[in-house]
Amino acid sequence: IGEIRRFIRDDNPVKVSRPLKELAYRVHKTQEKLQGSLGREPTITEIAKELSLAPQEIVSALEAVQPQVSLYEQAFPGS
Amino acid sequence: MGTQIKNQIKFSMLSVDENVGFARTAAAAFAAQLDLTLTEIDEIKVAVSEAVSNSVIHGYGDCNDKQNYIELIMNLFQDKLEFTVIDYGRGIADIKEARQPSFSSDPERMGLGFVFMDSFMDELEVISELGQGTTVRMVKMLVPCVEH
Amino acid sequence: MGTQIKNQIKFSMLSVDENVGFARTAAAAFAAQLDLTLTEIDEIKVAVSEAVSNSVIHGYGDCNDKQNYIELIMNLFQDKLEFTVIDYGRGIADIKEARQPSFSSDPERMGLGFVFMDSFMDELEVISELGQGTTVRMVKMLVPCVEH
Ligand SMILES: Nc1ncnc2c1ncn2[C@@H]1O[C@H](COP(=O)(O)OP(=O)(O)O)[C@@H](O)[C@H]1O
Ligand SMILES: Nc1ncnc2c1ncn2[C@@H]1O[C@H](COP(=O)(O)OP(=O)(O)O)[C@@H](O)[C@H]1O
Ligand SMILES: [Mg+2]
Ligand SMILES: [Mg+2]
Repeated sequence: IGEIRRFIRDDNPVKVSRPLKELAYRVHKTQEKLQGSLGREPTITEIAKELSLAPQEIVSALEAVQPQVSLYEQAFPGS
Repeated sequence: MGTQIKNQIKFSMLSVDENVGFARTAAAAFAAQLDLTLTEIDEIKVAVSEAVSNSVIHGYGDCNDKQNYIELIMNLFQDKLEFTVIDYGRGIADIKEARQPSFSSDPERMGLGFVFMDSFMDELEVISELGQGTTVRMVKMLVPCVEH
Repeated sequence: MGTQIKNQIKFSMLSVDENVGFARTAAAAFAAQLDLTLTEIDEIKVAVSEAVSNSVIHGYGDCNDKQNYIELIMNLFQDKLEFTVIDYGRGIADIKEARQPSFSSDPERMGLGFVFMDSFMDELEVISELGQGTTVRMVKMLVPCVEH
């Protein structure tokens, strides 16, 4: 199985498991950076390309750290 | 050409709390095939999970029969994304009233679900019949690539 | 008790490349309701996406009819997670041969899909009939909580 793991890693860096929290953090950092350079909100494809990831991996990372905020907090942040 | 389906995924899931989160991820994962911003994807996630949680909470509410199913149909057309959430639960007596901001049949709740769906999506259609169930269809229009 | 379904999500998706990634995310999202390690979730993602990509590539292969559907059924039982991938494509002539490491009907491919499914999951069942389609059922056993 070690053999197989290595194969997966070599073959496709997208599949390497990273701590999702760190990945979600990098997604947000990249979003901010691109926002600055593009002067508009980047798309998920642009963020994915910048991080050499598949858009699906970005979805997974953001979902994994999705805080269980109530809708009230989402609607009225800071209140 | 705008009416030709480019991709379709249909789900049927048990009406349990866990699947609200699942539907949210599924909607985001489906939307990720398009060149949307994270904000747009977030809006879709919220709208779809509000509709699914309404089916779990209000549609099947007190029936603790675990065999209640909710359907989620996701369609991609040339110019839009369409999400349809269907339950076969108790239905809505007065749809117009239900869609009012702050209206909830449950005093503990905020009554903002339909408001979110309405403001985050470009189209919202609610069809319901008492005792038969509810269908919520939501559309997000896609901006042509040239604008990016 | 082990045979009682605790959660179920069934879906049907068009056989297009984009949906391999979608199925992978969906499998991970379904598994996320359990207290699994990232490695275990990765293994499930790889196994499910290998099965779905086989259906897209080999099952429906050259038929460029976009109306080919693949079904994915995800079941949660007390003691296991079960994923079943179904296509109605060309089928496999010799299942035993197909499951051999490095066997591929396509010289360009690695022939490791079934090896991954086999080693990452605790059970793998392949049912297929030529011209009728293929069903791949995979089970991941859940370690009882006390062991965590
Ligand atoms: N699927 C449904 N089945 C039955 N009733 C529903 C459904 N969805 C919404 N409703 C009704 O519409 C009302 C408003 O819904 P919503 O705006 O989401 O607010 P909330 O969920 O906070 O009550 C609900 O309180 C409920 O009475
Ligand atoms: N769903 C399917 N329909 C038809 N043939 C299949 C299917 N899945 C697998 N096969 C056959 O089994 C072989 C081995 O599959 P796999 O181990 O995944 O290797 P690979 O996909 O790299 O060829 C394939 O080359 C193909 O001939
Ligand atoms: Mg609601
Ligand atoms: Mg394969």
